[in-house]
Amino acid sequence: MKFAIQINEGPYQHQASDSAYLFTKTALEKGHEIFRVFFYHDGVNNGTRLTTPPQDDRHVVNRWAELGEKYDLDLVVCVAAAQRRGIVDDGEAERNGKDATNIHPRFRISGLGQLVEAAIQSERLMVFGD
Amino acid sequence: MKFAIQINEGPYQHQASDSAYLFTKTALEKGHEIFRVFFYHDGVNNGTRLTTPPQDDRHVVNRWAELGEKYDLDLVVCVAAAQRRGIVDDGEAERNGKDATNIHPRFRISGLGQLVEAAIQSERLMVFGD
Amino acid sequence: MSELHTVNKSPFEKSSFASCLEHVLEGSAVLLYEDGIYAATKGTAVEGKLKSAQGVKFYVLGPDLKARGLGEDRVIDGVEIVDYEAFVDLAAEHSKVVAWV
Amino acid sequence: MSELHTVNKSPFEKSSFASCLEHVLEGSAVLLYEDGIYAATKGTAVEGKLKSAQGVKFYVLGPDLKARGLGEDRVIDGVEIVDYEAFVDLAAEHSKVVAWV
Amino acid sequence: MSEAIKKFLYLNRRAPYGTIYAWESLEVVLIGAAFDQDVSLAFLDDGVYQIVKGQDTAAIEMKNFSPTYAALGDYDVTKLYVEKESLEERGLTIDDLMDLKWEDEDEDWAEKDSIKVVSRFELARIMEGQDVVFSF
Amino acid sequence: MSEAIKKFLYLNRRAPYGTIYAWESLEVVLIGAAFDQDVSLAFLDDGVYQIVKGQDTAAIEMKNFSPTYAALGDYDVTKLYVEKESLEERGLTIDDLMDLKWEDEDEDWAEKDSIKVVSRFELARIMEGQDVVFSF
Repeated sequence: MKFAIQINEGPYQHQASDSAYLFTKTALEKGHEIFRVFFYHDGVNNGTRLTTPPQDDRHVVNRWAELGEKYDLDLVVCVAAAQRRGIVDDGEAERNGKDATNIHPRFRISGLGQLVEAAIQSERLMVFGD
Repeated sequence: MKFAIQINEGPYQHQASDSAYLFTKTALEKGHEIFRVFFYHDGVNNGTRLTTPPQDDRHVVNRWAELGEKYDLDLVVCVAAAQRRGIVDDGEAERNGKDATNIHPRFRISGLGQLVEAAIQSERLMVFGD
Repeated sequence: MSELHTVNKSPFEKSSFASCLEHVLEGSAVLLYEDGIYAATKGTAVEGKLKSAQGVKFYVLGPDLKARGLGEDRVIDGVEIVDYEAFVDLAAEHSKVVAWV
Repeated sequence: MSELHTVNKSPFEKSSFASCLEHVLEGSAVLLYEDGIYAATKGTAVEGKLKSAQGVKFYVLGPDLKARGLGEDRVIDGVEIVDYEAFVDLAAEHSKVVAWV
Repeated sequence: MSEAIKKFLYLNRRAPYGTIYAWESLEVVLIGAAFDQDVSLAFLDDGVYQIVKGQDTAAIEMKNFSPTYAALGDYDVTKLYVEKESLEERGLTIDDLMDLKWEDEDEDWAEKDSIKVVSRFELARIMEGQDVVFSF
Repeated sequence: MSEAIKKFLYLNRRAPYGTIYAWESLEVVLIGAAFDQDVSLAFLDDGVYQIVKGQDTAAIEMKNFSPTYAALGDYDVTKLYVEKESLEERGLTIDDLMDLKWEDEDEDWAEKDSIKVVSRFELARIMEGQDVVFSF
């Protein structure tokens, strides 16, 4: 079955990203397809490469990136939500005159249409939030 | 009177930072002293210089920075909370091997002791959260 | 001096307003702001909670009320509508502030 | 096929569990996870809500229960304890998923 | 794409301004309107506060996004279900809500109400009839 | 600094793991212990779930921070007030909580209970007696 995953909260503050990760990983291991993982609202903060959690804790961002690498996942950060919260890639940095980027290379920034398309193309939309 | 301000949530997702800003600005205009503004939990995300909100909306980060400039405020981002969430200054970037920083120059990253000290040194602790 | 308690969440969504009222002592004050302002409005299913709090003075933040389209005429009688200046005064006048976040 | 509803917040802190139950139709299923697992435990002041939901099948996520120190013996009779594999199966088997975030 | 049209429901359960969910949810609705699906919005719980009329955010210095609801009709988003019980619990009536309209192309652009007040049970049935439910 | 000692109360009202507030609050308590203030912790509402014994987070892959509560005694944080009504509403008793102890230097290091179950009214009075209340 084809799933789409929507994540509304950032890493660590809420369990949403953890639950979504475990759901996604389990679904993939069971042979399901993940059409897209869409990071919305504070969920965009899951896509920064600048986090350094304590060594005895999970690394929420890298874990998503590694799962993405293993299964060739489409990890999409919403551009409008990202602009408000300071998640930036090269294109955004150039457009908005920012002197740095913080997006993790395994994620990409794109529009809200990607969420709507994911809901259309997948058979189930799973929402993880606060 | 001497106030300390604690902010537990990031910009835009929750009104906490907005309410704290208006409280702080009003207190200063009324002649009160703000000993420190301490950004904790997701509140650390108020300290990134990479945000670009829509032009017809307020700029939560710059507004704090401008108020800080005008009144010489001590805007402190908690280091432990910042590490988990990817808010980085030059020192943190060096220590944790990060290739970029995103802290706004008007904010500084420091330890949790700064919150405790603020509670001791001020006459009122105001907490804004979810 | 008595305490100032603050509540910023809707009484329909979260239990923080109810919990605050269970811990407020007579002579204390409660300021409702952000989505907490809904607890100060008339004719709701939770109106009785505020009304039955004995000896507690209630304030509601006007700017948050106005933002949400609720006029002053909708505020429960006896609840005082205040602005940010008065919010600062209330925090200064009470012995401490307890945030029911 | 019926719907799967998910609730991830404590019934003591937020109204999402109560609201979910008010909108669940007979024959549907509800999965409780994260802080939502507390709604599935015995002897609480809100236990009656789950018990009185007619014709609704309840599931609770074991990993979240275990994390919070609550043993399987604390779960209300009739609520099925599931793991992440079963969570995925439930999402696939039902016609859609409604998240009461 | 030759996909069948899906029935989309946006579930609005949060008050405006205290959190951004209401606004960013509305942004999805506007973008989603371009995808030609069968779109409905449900306002229940504190979500009914989103469409209360007379919102004025000047004093909290936040953007007032409520005028955007009036534009939904132009985007062919014309089914806004408001739960009766949620209104009543909050001491609100339909007169407290914005007067949201759309023009029916098939009836010589006759102006029609977008808001339909439904009972809790009717809303549960409406939810049951959807293919996808968005929550924010 | 020649400041007078202040009475600090940490208000714990949230369940663990669903959000990080419980854990990051505990981090403040540990750091704050070095400042030699008069520290108390209050567990009420869902906060009582923070100190339920037997927490095992392996299957959700999060860090189990509950053992840290047992270290509080070593930091001279010895006053943990747990609200009776909050326990009862959740079907919990003191036996469901971790057995938290501290050693009393003044009584030949006698082991004493850190947890004290108090009524809602007693807790309200304890809150009243504080100088600073931290909320997370």
